[in-house]
Amino acid sequence: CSMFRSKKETIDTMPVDRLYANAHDSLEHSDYAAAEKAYERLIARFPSGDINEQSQIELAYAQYKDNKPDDAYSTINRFIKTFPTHKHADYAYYLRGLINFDRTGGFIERYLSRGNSASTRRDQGFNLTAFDDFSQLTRRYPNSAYATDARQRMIFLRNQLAQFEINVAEYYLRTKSYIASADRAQYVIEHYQQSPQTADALAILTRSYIALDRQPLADQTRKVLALNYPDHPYLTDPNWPHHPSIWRKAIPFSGHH
Amino acid sequence: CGLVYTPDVQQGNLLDKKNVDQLQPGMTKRQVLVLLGTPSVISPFDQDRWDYVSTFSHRGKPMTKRTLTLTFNNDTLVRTEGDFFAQDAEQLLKDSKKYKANPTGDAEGDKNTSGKKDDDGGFGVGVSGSSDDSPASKRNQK
Amino acid sequence: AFEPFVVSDIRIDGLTRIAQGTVLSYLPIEKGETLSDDKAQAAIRALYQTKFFSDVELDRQGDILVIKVVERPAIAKLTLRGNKDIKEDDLRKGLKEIGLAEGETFDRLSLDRVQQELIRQYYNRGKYNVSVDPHVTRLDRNRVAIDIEIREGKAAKIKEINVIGNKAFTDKAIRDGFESNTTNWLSWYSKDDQYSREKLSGDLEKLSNYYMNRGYADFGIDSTQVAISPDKRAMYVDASVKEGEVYTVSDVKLLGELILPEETLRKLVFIHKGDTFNRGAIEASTDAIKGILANIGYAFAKVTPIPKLDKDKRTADLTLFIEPGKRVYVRRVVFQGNTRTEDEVLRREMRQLEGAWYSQGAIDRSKTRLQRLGYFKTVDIDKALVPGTVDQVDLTAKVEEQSAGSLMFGVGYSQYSGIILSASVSQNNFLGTGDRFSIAAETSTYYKRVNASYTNPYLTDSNIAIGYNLGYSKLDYGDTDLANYQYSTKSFETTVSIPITDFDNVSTSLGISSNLINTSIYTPSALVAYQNALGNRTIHSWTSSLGYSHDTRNSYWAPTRGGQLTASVSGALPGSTVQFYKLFGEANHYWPIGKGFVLYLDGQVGYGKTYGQTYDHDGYVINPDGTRGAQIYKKGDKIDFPFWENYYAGGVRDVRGFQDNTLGPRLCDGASSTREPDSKGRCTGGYYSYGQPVGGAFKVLGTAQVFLPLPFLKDVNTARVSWFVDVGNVYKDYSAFNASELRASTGLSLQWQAPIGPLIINFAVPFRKKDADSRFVERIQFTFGNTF
Amino acid sequence: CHSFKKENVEPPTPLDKKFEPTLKVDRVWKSSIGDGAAESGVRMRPVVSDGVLYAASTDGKIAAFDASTGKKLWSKSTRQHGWFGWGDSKREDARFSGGPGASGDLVAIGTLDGHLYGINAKDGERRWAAEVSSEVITAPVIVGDLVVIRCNDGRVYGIDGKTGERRWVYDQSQVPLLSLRGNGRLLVANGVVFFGSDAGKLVALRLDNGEKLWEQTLATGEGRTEIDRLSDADGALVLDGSTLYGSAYHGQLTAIDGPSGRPLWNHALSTFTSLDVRGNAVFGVDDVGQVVAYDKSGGANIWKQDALKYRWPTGPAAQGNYVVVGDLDGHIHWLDGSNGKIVARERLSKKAIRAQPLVVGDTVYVEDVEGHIGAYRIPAN
Repeated sequence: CSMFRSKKETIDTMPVDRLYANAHDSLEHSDYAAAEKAYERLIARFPSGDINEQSQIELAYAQYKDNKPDDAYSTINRFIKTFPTHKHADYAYYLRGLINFDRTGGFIERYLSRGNSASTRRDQGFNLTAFDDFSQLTRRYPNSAYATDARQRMIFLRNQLAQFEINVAEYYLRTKSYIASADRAQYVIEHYQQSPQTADALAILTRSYIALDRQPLADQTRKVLALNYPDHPYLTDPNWPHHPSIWRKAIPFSGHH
Repeated sequence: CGLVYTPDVQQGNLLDKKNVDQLQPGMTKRQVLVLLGTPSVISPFDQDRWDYVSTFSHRGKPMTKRTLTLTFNNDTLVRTEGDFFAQDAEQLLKDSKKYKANPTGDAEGDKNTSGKKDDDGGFGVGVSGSSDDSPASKRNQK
Repeated sequence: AFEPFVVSDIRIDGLTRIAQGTVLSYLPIEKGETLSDDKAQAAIRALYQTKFFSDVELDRQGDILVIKVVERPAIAKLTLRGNKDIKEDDLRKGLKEIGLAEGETFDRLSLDRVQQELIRQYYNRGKYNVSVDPHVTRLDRNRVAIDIEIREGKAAKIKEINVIGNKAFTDKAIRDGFESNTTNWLSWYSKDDQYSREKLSGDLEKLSNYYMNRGYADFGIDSTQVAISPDKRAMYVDASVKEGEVYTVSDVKLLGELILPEETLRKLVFIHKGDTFNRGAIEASTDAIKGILANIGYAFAKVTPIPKLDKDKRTADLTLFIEPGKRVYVRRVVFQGNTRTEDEVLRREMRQLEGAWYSQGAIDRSKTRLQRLGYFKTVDIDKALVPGTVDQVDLTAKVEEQSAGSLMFGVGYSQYSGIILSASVSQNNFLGTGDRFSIAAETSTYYKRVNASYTNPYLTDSNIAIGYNLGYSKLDYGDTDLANYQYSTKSFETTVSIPITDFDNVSTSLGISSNLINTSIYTPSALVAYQNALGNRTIHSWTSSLGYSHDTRNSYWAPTRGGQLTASVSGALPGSTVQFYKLFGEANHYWPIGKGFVLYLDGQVGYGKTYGQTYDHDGYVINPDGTRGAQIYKKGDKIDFPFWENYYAGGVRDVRGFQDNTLGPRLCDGASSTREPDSKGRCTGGYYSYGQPVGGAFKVLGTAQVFLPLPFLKDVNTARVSWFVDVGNVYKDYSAFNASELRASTGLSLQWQAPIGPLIINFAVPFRKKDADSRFVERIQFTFGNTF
Repeated sequence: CHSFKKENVEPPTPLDKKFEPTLKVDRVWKSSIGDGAAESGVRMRPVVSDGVLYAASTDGKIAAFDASTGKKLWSKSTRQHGWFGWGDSKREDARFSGGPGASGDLVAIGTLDGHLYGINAKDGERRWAAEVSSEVITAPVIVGDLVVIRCNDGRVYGIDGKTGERRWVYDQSQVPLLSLRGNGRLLVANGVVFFGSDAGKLVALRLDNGEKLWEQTLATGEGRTEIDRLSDADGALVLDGSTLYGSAYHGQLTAIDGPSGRPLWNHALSTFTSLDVRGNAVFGVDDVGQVVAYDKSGGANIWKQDALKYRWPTGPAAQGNYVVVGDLDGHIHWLDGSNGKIVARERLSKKAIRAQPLVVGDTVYVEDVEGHIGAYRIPAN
């Protein structure tokens, strides 16, 4: 009731340390909306000092957790611009990468579809941004605690991007647009050599060359494939990759891939 | 079967007869590029062999293929073999007719053309946050 | 004035908010370096560049470099008052870009720039009496609160637009298309008398076009003066023009690399020898030639018209110089914005393949096909040259997704049957895979319906689609005005549709259905008799259909060009209880008729017939006391068309102005009553005093609509208002057709694809109706959510 | 509903109700000429020559009145617009806007559609018609058999009074993109034509061939916005002996030695209306409506009257040792030339008076925007 209200300090009147404690406490109990409001008031009321800097990072984290990726991204960017040499700057870069890490593909699509086929079949814009942000982290702070995890995530993202290209190459192979499938496969070989998808790319490239009557090129590519990925399915089965048969696709909700 | 419509699949380069005739050995890769354009197939493992492949399959029928292969020896053209579809502009025009796209674009009545001229819009749009400090700097309008 | 010295240490005084490390990171000097004069200048400039400080001073204590700084205050609060024309969030976004936002450092110069920019923006809108006063109040802890007070004032009104030197055309003719105008009775709405420099320059462009399109090749605007009244509330515009003479085209030459034979290109030139000079026609010709070249791979073709004027003979010698540039290939097609739709769902609609030569026709067709999916608000495809190559282009298709699923509530209202409620969940783009899936449940006063359907449009890569439909519905026409009987049906069918060209496809379907009909004493006697003739209550039938459709419409929601042609034959195969077939044909087309108007014509014909079955006994009407009434059919006659498969006419999407399904033949109930209602539509002797509509086996419908370009609906491209004329009716069968029985109505209709479902509001006035229909007239029809 | 607050414009200072006139002014006659300037925003002014007053209006009417009695001697009218513009193309252009100039037996009048007409002073019959390049919104000046006319696009024409042929044209003056409505009146004196340009320059041309003699800047026209850069010299110039006085918007009141063009003194005064000289004072009105008087010799300020602030008063006209101004709702005020106190007030009509009153002898003629003309005289008691 209102009687208590007047006595209890609001976030507009609290001193800085109690306000920070209040905000941090909401963050701990994952009440992100309240945490966000409290941090914003703290930043506005106390525009200087370590607490302000710490609050800006935690504000970005709260917004990220509160499923507001765009706000979080602009907050963290402003922090990095204002405090480039802050002691937690490496965490800021790491958080910036995290924000876009798993944004590709809608939430339901990712939840329902098997594996991560959801995020390798949609607009790769966020994956690319996340990859760049993580690479900035590993370049500026190679031995930061977050760099190792960032490298793992970069590998995962690179494989996502490569798998996306492979999916498109498979589509063009299926619809007999062989030069398109060859170009896409070649794009994977040139840009994502270390990714496991290079094997599929080599296989698709070989099949495309065969279809285009470029036998010498096909043999050459097949030799490279056999050398590097001896147990790739294509080596044993010439019409890999297989696609669900027409009957299986006729069953509703059977998924298309 | 022929009844089911599968869109035509055209891939690769279309070359002009007069350009191909101007090819002679000894030309550098740059000169060939200017003359014939970018080849459609360059294997990642053999940079000295350029294939100007051209394939065409009409409504799912089997694909007709023609390839002009150029082999280079450290940047000079050594051998040319194979043939190519002589690019027949007239035929291409007939092909493009199948999409019934009228070249004069959509008439004024179309509501969903997105390229409408939007006006000055909000304050933010007009301002480019250029950082130069001179107040009288010319503000570049979008 | 420094003599250089080696800096042993750096100390910074005056820092409260900014961290020491941050300042050091911007300084171009480190410990141990010698500090020379220009290094000192560079340091000062670097620190100012950061915009953190209002004052920077370098000082020396022994070998320690001391930097005295005064921090700029931070902005605690930023309020804007009085801005009506420019919206708050645009304003805040603009201020943020200049660095004026809560939490940022405050710098007087950027505030001054904001003030200038705001004034310039308002001057552009003709508000010359604007005043922008920023008030800065100091707060504690080196913070400031900024309050920007804007008093916009009114836009200056144009009092006079005066064109001097126009002899050939009157002022009124020239200023017809102008956006700016002097104050007139419509100005309160169109605001055309509000001066804006942009509008004026656009109008002057129209003025010179007006002359150039009518032969005045060397027309020129000699000078334009814009004058403002001293109190800055009125504007006076005058332009003096030099008309020059009318020129005729003496020759049209096509030069440059033509690629296509000359006479093909000549067909696209809309201006010929002897015509009067017309810049509009020249521009149309250059666009047409560019369009056709873009269709065969020359994406960057340039066509420049070069007119040579012969002053004394007053002739213009026109040369169209064609530079096709290089033939261009598409290297990669990239989709952006499809966060929910799968890449393949978009890619399979593309008619422009990677690795193929660039074809503008294919790209336009792809854009139409993407738009016709109905998943996107906007689709834009633009091309960009691949860096480092001359003939490779990457296509980027930016799409803006719109919820293809819809939770639809059908709320129908009519004077008699009250509210009809229906709810359906449908997802046109199920999990982004492009499949269509929907479950619909509907309850209303007279029918209950549950329906589940699933369609996969791409069973194979060449767009062969397969669909399943499972339905259960129970209709009780009891307390509506329709023929009074109960009818419940359970059905299942699968449909396969095969494309035979890019625009046409053929579909066939096969299914089973069982219907249960029970009549009551209120059912029209003819229907009761018919039902007894068949002898059994439940009707089983093998349903199948064969359809053809041709669709060239250019958009899913609001087409403005192209049309649709569908023809189908469906029915119950031999072995069903009642063997019948129904032929149905519909054709419609959209024509943009200029200035935003779109004409739409649509025609439908439905014809049903039974086949291969005859009555095996004589049929009489049964009187209430059980005695035999009039005879209605003889042994050996062909069976009539089943009434529950009848076509209906009238309703929100049919002949507007009449209640749903109420046009066509009407029958009286009660055995002893007369079978047909009298001319006034009244029945005697039955329970109901009016004839109940029963539909019929032959239907004819035609509609003409003109979609109106209403200014306030300009950017909502899923809403349209149209003026319509509907004509149509339903007849017992083909032989009963007679044109005088056709009903017609006219009026206005609003169709809007609202976020949660389609909404239709019709204001209709039937102008051809019989008095028997007056009961079923429905002047206002309102359907929110599409009823199945 | 017309709220000054909404328009963000200063409200006009209200006149004090209990004003006791200390000077008796009697109205000699009152008449009207068509719709006057109507919406054209032109400051139209009658002209008096040999006791006859000529006036014109933008709706095609021109008339001559007996200056002392106001009786109409002759009047001509040409319909400008048919119903809904029907037949407009065939109508003869007579949208008179360059308030008539008269001398001897010739009256010259310019129109909004770029024509100049020579009319017989006796009966109003037209003698000749000449074409000019833009609208004429200031009065032509007739000197002997030469008519000098200035157009809105900055060009000045010398036209033969007998035949209407063009003798010379001066077209170097550039007009800024945005300028104030109105053009400065021409002043012709001993063979030289003086006028204020829209770019804030005072230009002197030779009367016989239109060549430029000299040019003097009255306003620099700098500033950040296009409004700050307005620098029109729209007020009429005044010649007193051999000294010329000119002023401009956002500019300087400058005294210049006529023959040589050498500036004598200048004093900051931003005005768009005309000046007048009487006795040892130069009278002007600044851009917020304060009537000011400066000492003719050194430019020191003698007095300043701000009772008419924001009432948009017209240029001052000296009548006897009084100064006459009109204001935005038809009031005419007489101020004492020596101390600027308001001594008399009359009301011509409810409409604004924009043109500088015309003083001939002991009578002052005032015209408002709707074409009402009033003649007032101060009885010599």
